[in-house]
Amino acid sequence: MLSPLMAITVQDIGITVSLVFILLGLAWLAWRSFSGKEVDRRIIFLFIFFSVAMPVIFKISFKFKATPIVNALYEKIESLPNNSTVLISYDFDPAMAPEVQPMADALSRHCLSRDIKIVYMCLFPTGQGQLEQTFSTVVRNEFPEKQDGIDFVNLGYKAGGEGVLNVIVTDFEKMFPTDVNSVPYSEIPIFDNIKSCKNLDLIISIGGGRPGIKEWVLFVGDPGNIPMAAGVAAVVAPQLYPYYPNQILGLLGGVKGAAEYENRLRDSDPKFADMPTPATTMMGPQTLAHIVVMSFIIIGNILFFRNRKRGEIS
Amino acid sequence: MKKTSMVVFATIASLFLLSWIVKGMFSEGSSPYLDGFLVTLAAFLTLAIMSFLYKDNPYYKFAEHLFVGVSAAYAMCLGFWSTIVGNLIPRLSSTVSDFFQVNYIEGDYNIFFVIPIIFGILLLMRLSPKAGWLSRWPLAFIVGTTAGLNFVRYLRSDFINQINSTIIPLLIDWNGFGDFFSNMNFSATGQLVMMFSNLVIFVGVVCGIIYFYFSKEHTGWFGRASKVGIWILMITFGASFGYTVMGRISLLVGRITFLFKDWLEIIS
Amino acid sequence: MKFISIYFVLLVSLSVSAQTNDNDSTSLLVNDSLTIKIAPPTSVIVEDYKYDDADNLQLHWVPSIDDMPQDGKVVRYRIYQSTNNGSFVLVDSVNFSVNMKKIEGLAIDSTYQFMVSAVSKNYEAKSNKTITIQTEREWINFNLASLFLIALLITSAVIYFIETARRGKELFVRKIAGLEAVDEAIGRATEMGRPILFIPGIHDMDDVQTLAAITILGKVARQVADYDTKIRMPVARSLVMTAARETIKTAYQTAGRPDAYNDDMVNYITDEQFGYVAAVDGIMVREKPATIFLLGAFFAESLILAETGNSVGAIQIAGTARPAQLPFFIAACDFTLIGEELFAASAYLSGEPKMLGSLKGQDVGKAIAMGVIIVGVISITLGEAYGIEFFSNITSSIQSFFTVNK
Amino acid sequence: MKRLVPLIITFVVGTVLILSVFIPPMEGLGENFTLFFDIIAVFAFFLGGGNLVRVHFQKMSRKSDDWEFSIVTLVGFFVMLAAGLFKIGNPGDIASSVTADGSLFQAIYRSVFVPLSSTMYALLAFFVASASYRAFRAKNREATLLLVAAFIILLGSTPFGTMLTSWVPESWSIFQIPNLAVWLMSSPNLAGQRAIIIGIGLGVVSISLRLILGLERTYLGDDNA
Repeated sequence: MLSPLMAITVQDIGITVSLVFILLGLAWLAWRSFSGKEVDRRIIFLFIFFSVAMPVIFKISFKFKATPIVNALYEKIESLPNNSTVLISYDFDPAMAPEVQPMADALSRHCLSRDIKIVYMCLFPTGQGQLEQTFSTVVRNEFPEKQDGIDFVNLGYKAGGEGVLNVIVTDFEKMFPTDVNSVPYSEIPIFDNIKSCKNLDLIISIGGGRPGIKEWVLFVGDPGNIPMAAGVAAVVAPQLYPYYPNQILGLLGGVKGAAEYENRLRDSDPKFADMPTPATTMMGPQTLAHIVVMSFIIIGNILFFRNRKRGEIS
Repeated sequence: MKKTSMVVFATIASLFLLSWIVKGMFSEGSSPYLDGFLVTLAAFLTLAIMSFLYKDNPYYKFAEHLFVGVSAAYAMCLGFWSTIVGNLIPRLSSTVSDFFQVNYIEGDYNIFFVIPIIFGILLLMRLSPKAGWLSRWPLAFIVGTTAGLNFVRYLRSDFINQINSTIIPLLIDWNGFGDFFSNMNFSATGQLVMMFSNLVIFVGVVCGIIYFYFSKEHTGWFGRASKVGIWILMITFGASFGYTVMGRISLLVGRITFLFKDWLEIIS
Repeated sequence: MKFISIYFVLLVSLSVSAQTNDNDSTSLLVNDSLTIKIAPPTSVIVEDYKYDDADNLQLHWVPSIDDMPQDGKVVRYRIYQSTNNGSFVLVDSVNFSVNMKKIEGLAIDSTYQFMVSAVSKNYEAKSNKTITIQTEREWINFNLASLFLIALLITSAVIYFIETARRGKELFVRKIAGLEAVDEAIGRATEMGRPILFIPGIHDMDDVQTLAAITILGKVARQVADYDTKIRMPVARSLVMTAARETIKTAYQTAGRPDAYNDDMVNYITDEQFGYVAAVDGIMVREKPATIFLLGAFFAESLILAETGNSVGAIQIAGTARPAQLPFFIAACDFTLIGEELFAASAYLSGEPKMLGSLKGQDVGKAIAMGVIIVGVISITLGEAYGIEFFSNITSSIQSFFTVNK
Repeated sequence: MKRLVPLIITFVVGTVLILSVFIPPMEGLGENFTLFFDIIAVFAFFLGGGNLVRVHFQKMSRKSDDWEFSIVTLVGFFVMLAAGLFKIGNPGDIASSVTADGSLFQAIYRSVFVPLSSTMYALLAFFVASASYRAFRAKNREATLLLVAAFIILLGSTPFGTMLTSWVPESWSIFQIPNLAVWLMSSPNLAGQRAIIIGIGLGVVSISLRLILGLERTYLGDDNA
């Protein structure tokens, strides 16, 4: 009897406390700015820290509906017959990981649960470290029955960026004579029918820097006419829209794109009901921080226009 | 001044030492004190970088310098194992391949793989003040490769394909004006909005290019088009701006989650 | 006899396929009543794959008449290959309703023959054998003819204009708004008696943006030398320091006051991104420059620098070609050179033929882009909305010319 | 000699790579050149490491500002290098992945590299916030347009955007903020980005051309260097 009530109360208290704190803080800031006093930058830093930290502690979260560009990738993976092969490239470093690691995990989970085989690789040296993360949390943990070399394979990192891509678009083995554990290419069952990227059913690049999705489109997707999709850090997402939908069929942009994908996946099948949804969890603090940033812009601009008006009068 | 910094140092050191011991005592696993140390170290480094927000200080400098060293070595190691051991050695020598337990790749042209080694070593000549000019050869190779690769790819993906993707109809599902006006609505998936979107894309791309067109003075109709171009660009940058804010905040959420979850274990 | 051998081949190939990764072939010919009989694919044709280095063949077939997506009788098609009249071996399988396959990784000196079978859950129906064929090598990839033509066109335009500029012909470049603000900004610093801060980004001299920044520095330094304004330039790379010192020194010499120059105007801080930012922030707060130039390659630091500059009340002129950083400059600075404007500005100021020439050559490309888009959009609109065949033809020829796939 | 050889190398390599796209029998040559490039790229990492060591030893020997911190850099560098090259603590043998779980290399990666690099970028969240309060002003029409677009995108990515405009009827649904945000991204943003991409694309094409033809030589530095 008591436990659901408790749960609701803790959440409610959390939301209330956070909102009150943020509102009071903004009010104080506005009052102080309008009375013409400098606000030290460090106070603003502290304020933004708490506005993010409180919802992290109290776990405020929201639901998200998938936008068309996210849904397109979901539908593409749904439409692939099982036994298809998808390549997921980890083109990011730990700095981008909070945004894109949830996408990589959700996509891996989606593919493996549909018996789609995955070839993993990375164009960032740090991608290999991040790949290890997905292996320990998703691949080996949730799909213990999947076998290395048959259901998935880890090719690891190669240096060269676009140079790597230019080779694998016509020949995988030339670039990757072995997988990351030194198993020769010819002994990996996944590659029985795969000679180059052109034999893949879909390529997904997860990243946000250079080399990344743009290089994939230029060096692999377009020349080889291979379906491409991407999950990217928010900073670069707007720059990739010109490639949609002809050159990239779907795009997850930033933690919001990841949250949309997680929600789409969770709603699609009860077996995903308990899956971890790190991106959705992050959207709570994200939302409050956005409100703070927007309020800052409003306060700053009101101040600006008031001062300008005064300047004109005097 | 010296004394305060000593006190600060002592406080910080003892706090993190305490954290290590507590984490070690309560964590489960085969080597609790090692795990405890690693998490404490990560937390210390996180806070050391964040201390830059207060002001530039020795802890921040320590963390930053450590980062520079570690990241250079990380890239070197991965490059060595993946490319030198993975791609180069198997094409050069079967004995060395055996040592690293990689399969030797037979091939008629393997001898040519001494070229990248020679160029690689020449590149390292840059470290020597006298033979530094030799590093221009591999540099020329790198520049030549990127230029050759980029030339065709950019032309295809960023020029030709973009033009092709912009050839879109301005009238969609068109059955004459009567039909259009009688079914007109502002639904996000409606005919009017779709047509307007295509119009914006068409006008936006053309005017945007006009803004970046430098061979004609921006006056008259050309000037007006370029004005429209700059507006479209501003909306574009606004969208970028919004997304960047979103991205940066996510990274902070990631770090704060680490501090509260993995280190302090306030949340699960 | 022949019949028996085919049967044998079939058995062998089935046992091969049982080992490979499709898991639906084990219970063949077991239970007649449950067997899902299907017709084989027909008209299997093999031909040379066009424009390759003799390593591929193209296979087409008409799907089995039982291949209907609704009932799912046909599960997949299997492709068998015989090399140099050897036995047929399973080489690949594709999903139902697929009717072609590129066979890759073949050799130029061998002969090949193929067979395609339709597979149901427990039955396999084989087509006839194809003709025996060899691969062919083509020397030019005609699929990419339009890509080649466009490349040639733009290449010649760039080279032509560079040559024209070299011969001393004046090439027109439009006025760029940010550049006009430069004079005003320097004037302001002179009036206020406060220094000018010039920040050339954090990349080295191998970045075109840094080069452009140094070119613009040349102009700024000329005026600074004329008005005797103070200039401060912290840099993040030692090569940039050398180049910048050279540039400012030359400017002072041209202005006839070489003695007024000293090396301390430009100083190297550190290569480290945030270390550099911290130091520049410090300079801004301490010296309160009247004018700040932020030109070159900027990354995450763009916003920190622009914000601090704004808070000390400086006029800021910014410019970068990095789209992700432009929003911060536009919102926080007074004038911003957007993307290519930075290069145009430096070409305009330097008057170097290679820069002016390429700018012109690129403009030719832009003119082509605009022209094709306008004609294409009008023709596709009229063609689709009113079904006018003339316009549909124009559209399809433009689209086929601008479709470049391998 | 100092200039001619590099110019010839650039010309040959660049031309071969362009031609290998159009001439199928040259594909293999193009691939091999790219593979060479990838291997040289690793030497560039070695060069980066070597440079780092040189610069920081110089700093220490000259006792320049903050030279003590150079020790930190060098210790970090050599420890990580040893951990990676000798696969210290790696549960597998010499053939196993360098980033295998349990190795010292991966441990340093997780508890030193990851926190440092991700916190570095997380700092930007603070600066974005303070800049939005102190610097992002609607100074002119352009900046106003930019801020309004940014505002809609930000609002559209929060549930408040949905709440604020959920009363808008379906036949006017484009004016619901989430839909408006999606529309902004996929129409004006797409158009603007495409114009930029076409411009930059042409820029890359022309600079590549200049490099291959040897018209652009700045990257070679000056003759005395």
